[in-house]
Amino acid sequence: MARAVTNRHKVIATIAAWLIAFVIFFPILYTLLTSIKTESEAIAGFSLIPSGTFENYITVQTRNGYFKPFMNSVVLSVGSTILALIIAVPAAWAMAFSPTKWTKEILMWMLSTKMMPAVAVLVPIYLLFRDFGLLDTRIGLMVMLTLINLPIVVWMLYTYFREIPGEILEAARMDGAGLWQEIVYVLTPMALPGIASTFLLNIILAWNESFWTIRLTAVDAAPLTAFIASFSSPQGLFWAKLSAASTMAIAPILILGWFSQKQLVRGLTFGAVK
Amino acid sequence: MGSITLNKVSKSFGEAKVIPSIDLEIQDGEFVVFVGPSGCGKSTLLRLIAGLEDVSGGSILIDGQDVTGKAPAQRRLAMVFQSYALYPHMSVRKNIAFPLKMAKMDKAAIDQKVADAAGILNLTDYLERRPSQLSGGQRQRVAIGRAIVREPTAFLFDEPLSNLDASLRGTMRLEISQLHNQLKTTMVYVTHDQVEAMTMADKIVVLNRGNIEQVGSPLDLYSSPRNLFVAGFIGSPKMNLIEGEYARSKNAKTVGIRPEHLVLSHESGLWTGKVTVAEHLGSDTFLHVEVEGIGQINARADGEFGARHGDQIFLTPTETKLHRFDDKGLAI
Amino acid sequence: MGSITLNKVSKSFGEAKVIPSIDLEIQDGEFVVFVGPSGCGKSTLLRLIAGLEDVSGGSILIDGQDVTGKAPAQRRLAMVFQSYALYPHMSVRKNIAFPLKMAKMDKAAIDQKVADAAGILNLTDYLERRPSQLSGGQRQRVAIGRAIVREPTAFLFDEPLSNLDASLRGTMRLEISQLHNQLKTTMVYVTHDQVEAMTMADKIVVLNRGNIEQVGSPLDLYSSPRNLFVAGFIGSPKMNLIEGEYARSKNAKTVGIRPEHLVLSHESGLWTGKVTVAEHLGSDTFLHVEVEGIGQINARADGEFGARHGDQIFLTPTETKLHRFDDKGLAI
Amino acid sequence: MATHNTKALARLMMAPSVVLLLVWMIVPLSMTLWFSFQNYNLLSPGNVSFAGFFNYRYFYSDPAFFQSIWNTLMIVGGVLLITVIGGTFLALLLDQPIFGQGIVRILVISPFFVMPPVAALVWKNMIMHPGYGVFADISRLFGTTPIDWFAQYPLLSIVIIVAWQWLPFATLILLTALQSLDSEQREAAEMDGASFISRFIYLTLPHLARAMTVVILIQTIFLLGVYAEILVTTNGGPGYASTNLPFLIYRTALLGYDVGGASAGGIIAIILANIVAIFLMRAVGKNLDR
Amino acid sequence: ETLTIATVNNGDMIRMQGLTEDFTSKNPDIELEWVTLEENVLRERVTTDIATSGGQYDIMTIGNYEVPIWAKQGWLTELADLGDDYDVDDLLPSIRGGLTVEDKLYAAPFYGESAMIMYRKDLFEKAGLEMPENPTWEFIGDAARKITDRSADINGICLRGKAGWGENMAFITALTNSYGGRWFDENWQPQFDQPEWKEALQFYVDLMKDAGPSGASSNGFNENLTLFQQGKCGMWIDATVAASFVSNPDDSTVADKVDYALFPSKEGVDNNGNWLWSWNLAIPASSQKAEAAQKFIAWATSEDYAKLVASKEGWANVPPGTRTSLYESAEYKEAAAFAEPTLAAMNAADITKPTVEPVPYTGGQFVAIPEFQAIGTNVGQLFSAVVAGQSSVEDALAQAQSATVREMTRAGYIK
Ligand SMILES: Nc1ncnc2c1ncn2[C@@H]1O[C@H](COP(=O)(O)OP(=O)(O)OP(=O)(O)O)[C@@H](O)[C@H]1O
Ligand SMILES: Nc1ncnc2c1ncn2[C@@H]1O[C@H](COP(=O)(O)OP(=O)(O)OP(=O)(O)O)[C@@H](O)[C@H]1O
Ligand SMILES: [Mg+2]
Ligand SMILES: [Mg+2]
Repeated sequence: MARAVTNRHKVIATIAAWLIAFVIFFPILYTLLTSIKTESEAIAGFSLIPSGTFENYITVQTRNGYFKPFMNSVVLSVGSTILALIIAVPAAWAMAFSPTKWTKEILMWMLSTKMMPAVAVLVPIYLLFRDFGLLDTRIGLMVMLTLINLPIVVWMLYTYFREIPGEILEAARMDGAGLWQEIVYVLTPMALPGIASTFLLNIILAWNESFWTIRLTAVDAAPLTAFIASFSSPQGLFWAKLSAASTMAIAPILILGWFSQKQLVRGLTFGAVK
Repeated sequence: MGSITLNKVSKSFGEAKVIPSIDLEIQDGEFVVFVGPSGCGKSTLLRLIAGLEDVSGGSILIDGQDVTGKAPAQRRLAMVFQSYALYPHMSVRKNIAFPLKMAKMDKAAIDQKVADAAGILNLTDYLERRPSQLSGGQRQRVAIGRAIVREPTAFLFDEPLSNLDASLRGTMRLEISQLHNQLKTTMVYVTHDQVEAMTMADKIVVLNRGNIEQVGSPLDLYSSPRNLFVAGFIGSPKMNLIEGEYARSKNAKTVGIRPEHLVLSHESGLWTGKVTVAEHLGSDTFLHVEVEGIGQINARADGEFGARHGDQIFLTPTETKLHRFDDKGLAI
Repeated sequence: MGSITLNKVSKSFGEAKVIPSIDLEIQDGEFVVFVGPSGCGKSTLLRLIAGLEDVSGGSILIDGQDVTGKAPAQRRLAMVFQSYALYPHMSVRKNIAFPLKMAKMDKAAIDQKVADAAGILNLTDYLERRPSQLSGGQRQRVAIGRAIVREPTAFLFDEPLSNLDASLRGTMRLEISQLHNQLKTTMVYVTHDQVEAMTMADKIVVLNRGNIEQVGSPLDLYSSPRNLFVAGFIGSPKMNLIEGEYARSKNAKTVGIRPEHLVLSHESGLWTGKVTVAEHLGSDTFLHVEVEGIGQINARADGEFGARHGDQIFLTPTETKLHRFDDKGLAI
Repeated sequence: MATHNTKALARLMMAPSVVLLLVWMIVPLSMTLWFSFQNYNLLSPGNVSFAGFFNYRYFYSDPAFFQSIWNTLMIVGGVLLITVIGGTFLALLLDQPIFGQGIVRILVISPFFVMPPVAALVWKNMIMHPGYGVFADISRLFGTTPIDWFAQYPLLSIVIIVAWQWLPFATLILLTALQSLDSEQREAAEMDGASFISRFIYLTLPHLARAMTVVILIQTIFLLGVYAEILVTTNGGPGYASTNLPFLIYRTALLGYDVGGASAGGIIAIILANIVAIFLMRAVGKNLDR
Repeated sequence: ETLTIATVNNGDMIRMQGLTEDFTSKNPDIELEWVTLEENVLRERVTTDIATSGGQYDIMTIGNYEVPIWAKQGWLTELADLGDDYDVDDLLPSIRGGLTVEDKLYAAPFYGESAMIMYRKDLFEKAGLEMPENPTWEFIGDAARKITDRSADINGICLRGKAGWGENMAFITALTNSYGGRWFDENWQPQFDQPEWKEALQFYVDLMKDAGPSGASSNGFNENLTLFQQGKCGMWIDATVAASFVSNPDDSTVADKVDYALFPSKEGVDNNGNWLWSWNLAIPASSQKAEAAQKFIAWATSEDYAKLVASKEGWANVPPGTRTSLYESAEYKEAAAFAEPTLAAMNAADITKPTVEPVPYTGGQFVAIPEFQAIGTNVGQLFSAVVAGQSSVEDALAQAQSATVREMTRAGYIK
C-alpha cells in the first residue's frame, strides 16, 4: 500500500477533512469568539471578527471566583479517577486472567448499573448524603463519581488486560513475583497505554458530570459545572459572558484532551480492535 | 539437587481428561525432552511441573519433596516460554534482574549475577536495550538469562525455539546444549522438532494423548521404537510402514524401514518403483517412489543420485534395519 | 502467457536505495525462487512485480506488455501472503469466490470454479467454515485457492509456509510443487528456507542487498556457486570456508568444502581434529570439529558414525568437491 | 494460569468492585423501590403513606408516558445512526494522508470534551436560535425564513446536539479500529481486483463491526440517560415532543417533587434500560466475544 | 460565622454580591459564601435541601410562591429580629401580604415586580394610535396587528411562549385572570373546559400568530427583552423590572422611545391580571445561624441598601418594587421614568383575590399550592405546542384539563 499517493488525492482529502473539522469545531470556536465580543456584538448577528475584549472574562471572574470551582473540578476528577483505578485494576485483573463462566455476566451487570436514571435516585442519595454528612464535601462527591464511572473503568481495563499475554504474568510468577508485585511491576506498566487512556477518559467523564456535581454541592465542593449553572439564563441574553464562562469551564479539559489525544486515541479501543 | 518425580499425575480440564495418569522420573542433571503430536499434553505436563496449573490427581516431587500444592515461585524452577515472555517495558538488564529483585537480593549481588549471565549468553552489549530492539535469537537468550540467574533446581523450556528461523534455531540449539554441559542443571524441554529432540536430549519422553509411549535415549528410540507410534514419530523423514504380503513374509503385521536404510539403484534391486517426486537438496536427494505391490515409499539417496519424476528405479531394504510390529502395534 | 521481465528496476524508500538496479527474465511456466538474507529486498521485489509498490526506476513487462504504471488488479497476477491475508469474516467459499465476485462473474460459474479449486486443494469439506476454524495448513490452502481461481498469468508467493510447523511445511511444499506441475503457470516464490528453495525451484535467484548474486538451477548453485556469498548461502549445513595455508596450497584465497564432502574416519585422514559437538539424528550425525591449523569445521557422517564430545577424529576433503575463490570472492 | 491459589485470589480481587457496585446499586435501588410504594411528596413530608401500586399506575397513565418511551428510543437510535455512520465516514477520511492531520484530529475530537449543559447552551443560543443563531443567519443569507429548531423539530434538534457530542467518540474508536486493519488483507483484496467501494463493503465494514458494537454499547448506556440537553433547550416540549423517560422522571421528581411517582418512574426506566441492554447484548454481544 | 447564601443569578442579586463589603465591614464576624445558580436549578436545589433538612444554606432566595407554602410546613424561621431600624411598614402592602403567614413575616422582599405594557411611542404615533389609560385586550390586539411590519422586522407584540410555570404560564394565567377565568373553582375542579380559558388562549395564540415574532414558542423573558431592546417589538407585556433594562440606553436601542401602560383588561371585566412576583430572602428553619442571617437580610432589604446602590450604581439600578419610600423618593422618580407605572401596576395587583370569581387559592400569575410547579409546567408545555403550531387550542385545553384533574386527584384536592 505504500504506493505513492497522488497529490491530487491528498489535496482533496485535506480540503474535505478541514472543512468537516471546521464545521464540527465551529460551535466551540464560535463560543470562543463570542467570549471576546461585547454583549451587543454577540447578538448582532453572525460575525467571526470580534472586537477582542477580555472584559467578559474579568466580569465572570469578579462575579464568581474561577479558581475555587476549577480546583474542585481538578480534585474531583483526578481523585475519583485514581480511586476508581485502584478499585478496578484488581477486579479487571481477576476477570482477565482468572475468568469464570460468570465473568461476562458480571461485567454486563456492572455496566447496567450505569443505566440507573440519576434523577430517580436523587432523593434517596440526598438523604444518604445528608445522614453521612457528605453533602457539599469533596470526598462525598468523589465517591459518587467513582461509583458512577467504575463500571466503565473496569470494562476498559479488562479489555486491555486481556490483550496482555498470560505467559508474561506466568513468567513473573515463575520468577517469584507475588500477586502485588505481578500487578505493580508487570501488569500495570504493560497496560500503561490502556490505563492512561482509561485515566483520561474517566477524567473527562468526571469533569463533565453535571447532575450530581450540581445537586450535591453548595459552596465548598462545587466544581465548574456548578459554576456554569450560574450563568445559564440570567435576565437578558448575556451570551458573551456566558461564552466566557463556558470557555473557562471547558478550556482546561479541552487543553488536556488536545495534549493527550495521542494517548487517548491509542488506548481508546475498548478491545474493539482485532 | 534437581530430580523431578511424577507420581500418577493426572489432569483434566473440566470434562476433558488431558492426562490420564503419568509416572515419570527425571534424574538430577538430565536433559529430558518431551515430544509428541500437537495437543498431546506436553505443555500441560510442563505447566503441572511448574505449578502453573493444579494437578487433578497424583503428586509431584522435586528433590524428593512433595511440591504438589506449592505455588510456582516456591518450586525453585525456571521456565522459558515459547513467546519468550519478556517484560517489554524493562531493559534487558532489568528483565534478567527481575527474579533476583523479587527474591530481594541486594543491588550489588544482582548486578554481579546479571553481568555473569550476560557474559555467558553474549548479551553484555545489549543490556540497556528493550526487548523490542533485539532480534529473535537475542530475545530468546534474554529469556534464558532470566532463567539462569536464579540458579534454579531445574529449567523448563516450552518450545523455546519454535519462533526462530531455521538457521538461528540451529545456533540456539547448540547454545542451549552447551549451557547444559556447563551448568549441569536438570532441563525439561518441550518441542515438536525432531532435530531438537534427537540432538539435545539425554532422554526423550514420547507422549501421545497424555500417555507416555516410550522413554529412552534418542538413539534407543531411533533404533528400537517400542511401538508403531514411536516408530512413526521419531525420525525424519518418517519411517516407511509396510503392511500386507511383504510384512507377512517377515512374520509381522507391519514392517518398518527408514528412508535412509533403503539402497537405491538404477539397475537392480528387490523392489521396482516409479519416482513421483524427487527433491534435490544438493547434499541429499529425497525420493517419493510408488513401489509396485507395496505402495508409496520414501527414500533418501545422496546428492548425486540422479532421478527425476517418472524414472524407474530399484530399491532394496537393508535387512538388518527392518523393524517388525505385531498386530497390536508393538515391536517384535 | 506468463513471462515476466524486469528492466533495470530500482526502488528506494525515501533515502534508502533498497534495490539499486535489477534485470531479470522469468520464463513462462517457470518456478522461480528468490532467496537471500533477511532484509535483502526479496519481498520488495515481489511487491514491485505485483504492483503493490511503485518502481522508482526501470520497467516491468508481463508477457511483453509494459505494466509498470498499472494497478495490481490489472496485472492479472495472484499473490499468496505470508499471513495468508484471508478475509476473516467470510467463509472459505466466499474467500475463494471473492476475486471472481469482484470480476463480476456469474453465480453459477463462480460456484463451479470454487468447487474445482476446492477439489484440487482438498478443501471441499471445509467450504462453509471461517478461516479462524481452520488449521494453518488449511488456511494456506485457502489462500492458494483464492489465487488459483483467478487463473492468473503468474502466482506470487511471499514466504507462504513460514508460519507453519516443520512437518506441515514439508507437506505443503509438496502440494505447491504438484500444483505447479499441474497448472504449469509461472510462479515466483520468496523464501529463506534452504530446503524450499532447493526442492521447489526451477530457477533460484540469490539476492543480496538488492542485487542479484547468481541465477541458476538449484543444483547449479549447489555445485558451482559463483562467489563466496552464494557458496555460503546455499546448502545446509553451510559450506566450510577455509582460508590461510591450506587455501594457498590450492592456489586460492578461500577454499570451500561442504560438510557432506568430508570423509570421516577414526583412524586416519588429512586433518586431525577434536569433536566439540556431536549431534546424533539417527539418520545422520553432524559433527562440529575443531581441526588443528584450520579451525572450526562442520562435517556430516552417517547415523552410525560413533563420535562424542572430545573424541579425536580424522577428516579428508574430497578433492573433486572443493570450491576455490579468489581474493574478490569470485569462484575460480 | 489457573490454580486454586489464583482463583481464590481472583475472587478476592473482584470483591471491592463487586461489593461497592452492589451496594451502590442495592441501597438506592431498594430505597427507590420502597419510595415507589409510598405516597411521598417532598413538599408535604408529613403525609407519607403506603400507596401500593398506585405510583406505578399513576406514572404509567401519565399522558407523556408512551411518547417519552418512544422519544427515548428515538434519541438513542437517532444519535447512534448519526454517530456510527458519520463516525465511519470521518474515520475513513482521517485515515487518508492529509496535510495537518494532527490539527484536524484535534478539532474533530473537541466536542467530546464539552460538558453537556455547555454544549446545549451553545447550540441553543448561538447556533440554533431562530433569531440570533448561526443557522438563522445562514438561512437569511439564502433568503429563507429561519427555522425555529426547538419548536419545529425539537427531537431532531436534541438528537443533533447529542450526536455532535458523541461523534468524536465514535470517530476515535472507529479510526483506531480502521488503522488496525491488516495491510496484507487490504493488499490481497487489491490484488483480487476489489475497488475502493468493494474493499470498504467486504473488508473494512466487517472489520469495523466489533468496534461499532462497542460504540453502540457504550453510547447506548449514556444516551438512555440524556436529560441535561433537554432541560437546557426544549424543557421537554413543545407538548411532550421532546420528553424522554429521564426527563419525565425529572419533571415528576424535581418539578412535582413527587418522590413516589418519580421512584416508580425510575424503576420503570431501569426495567426498560435493562430490556434494551439485554436486547443489545443479544444482538451485538456475540460480536464482543473473540 | 459563615453564612451560605443561595441566590438566583439575576442582575440585582449579582450587584448585591458586589456590594457586600459594606455589610462585612460593619459585621466583621460574619463571612458570606455565595451559591449563585440559575432560577430553575436554584429552585430545585433549595427545595430538595429544605424538604430533606439538608442544612446546606443559611439564607435562601425564594419567590413569593414558595414563601407561604414553606412557612406553613414550618420550614422557615420567622423574621422577628430584623432590628429596630428596619421599617417593616414601609414594604409595599401587596408584597408584604404575600410573605406573611398568620401575621408573621417569613421572608423579606429583595425586589418585586408586577406586569405592565411596554410600548414604542414612535411606532404608535406612526400607526396613528394612542395608548389609553386602561387599555383593553381588544385594543392591544388591534394595535399589535397594525404595527406589525414583518418586512421591517417589526412585530406588533412580543409575549412569552416558552414553556414553564414561570414562563408562558405566568403570562397566560394573568391573561386568563383578566378574562375572568380561573384555574380552579372552589372545589379545586380545573376550569380549562370553561369558555374564559378558550377565549383567552385563542386570543393569545391568534395574536402571536398575527403579530408575534418568529420562534415565539421558545421565547421567554430574556429573548423578548433582547427583541425589544433591538427594536423588533411594538409592545411587550411582561414583568415591570424589564422597564429598567429597556430604558437603559447602554443596552437598548429604543431607550428613548418606550412608554408604559397598565396590564390590559377585558372590556367589562375589572381585572388587570394580578401579576405579582417578588424575590425574597428567607432563613430555613434548619439554619443554626438565624441571628446573623437576619442581620444580613435586614441589610440587604433595607432602605439604606437602596441608597447604597444608588450611590454606587445610580438610582436606576436600585432593586425596585419593595418599598413605598423608594417610590416617594424624588431622585428615584427622576432617574426612573418607569417608577410611576411600576408602582401603579404593583398596587393594582391583589394576590389574595386574583380572579373575578371566587377561588380557594391565593396567588396571581401562579397558584400558591405545592403542586402548581408540576401542573403549570405541564400545561405550559401543552400551550407552547399550540404556539409552535403543533397542537390546536381545543386539544391543548382538553389535555390540560385531564392532566390537571389527574394531578389534583392524586394530590388529594379532588375527592
Ligand atoms: N486451559 C485449558 N482449558 C481446556 N483445555 C485445555 C487447556 N489447556 C490445554 N487444553 C487441552 O489440553 C490438551 C493438551 O494441550 P497442550 O497445550 O498440553 O498440548 P501440547 O502438547 O502442548 O500441544 P502443542 O504442541 O500444540 O503445544 C489439548 O487438547 C488442549 O485443547
Ligand atoms: N515501506 C517501507 N519503508 C521503508 N523501508 C522499507 C519498507 N519496506 C521495506 N523496507 C526496507 O527495505 C529493505 C528490504 O525489505 P524487504 O521486506 O524486501 O526484505 P526481505 O528480503 O523480504 O526480508 P525478510 O526475509 O525479512 O522478509 C529492508 O531494509 C527494509 O527495512
Ligand atoms: Mg504446547
Ligand atoms: Mg519479506
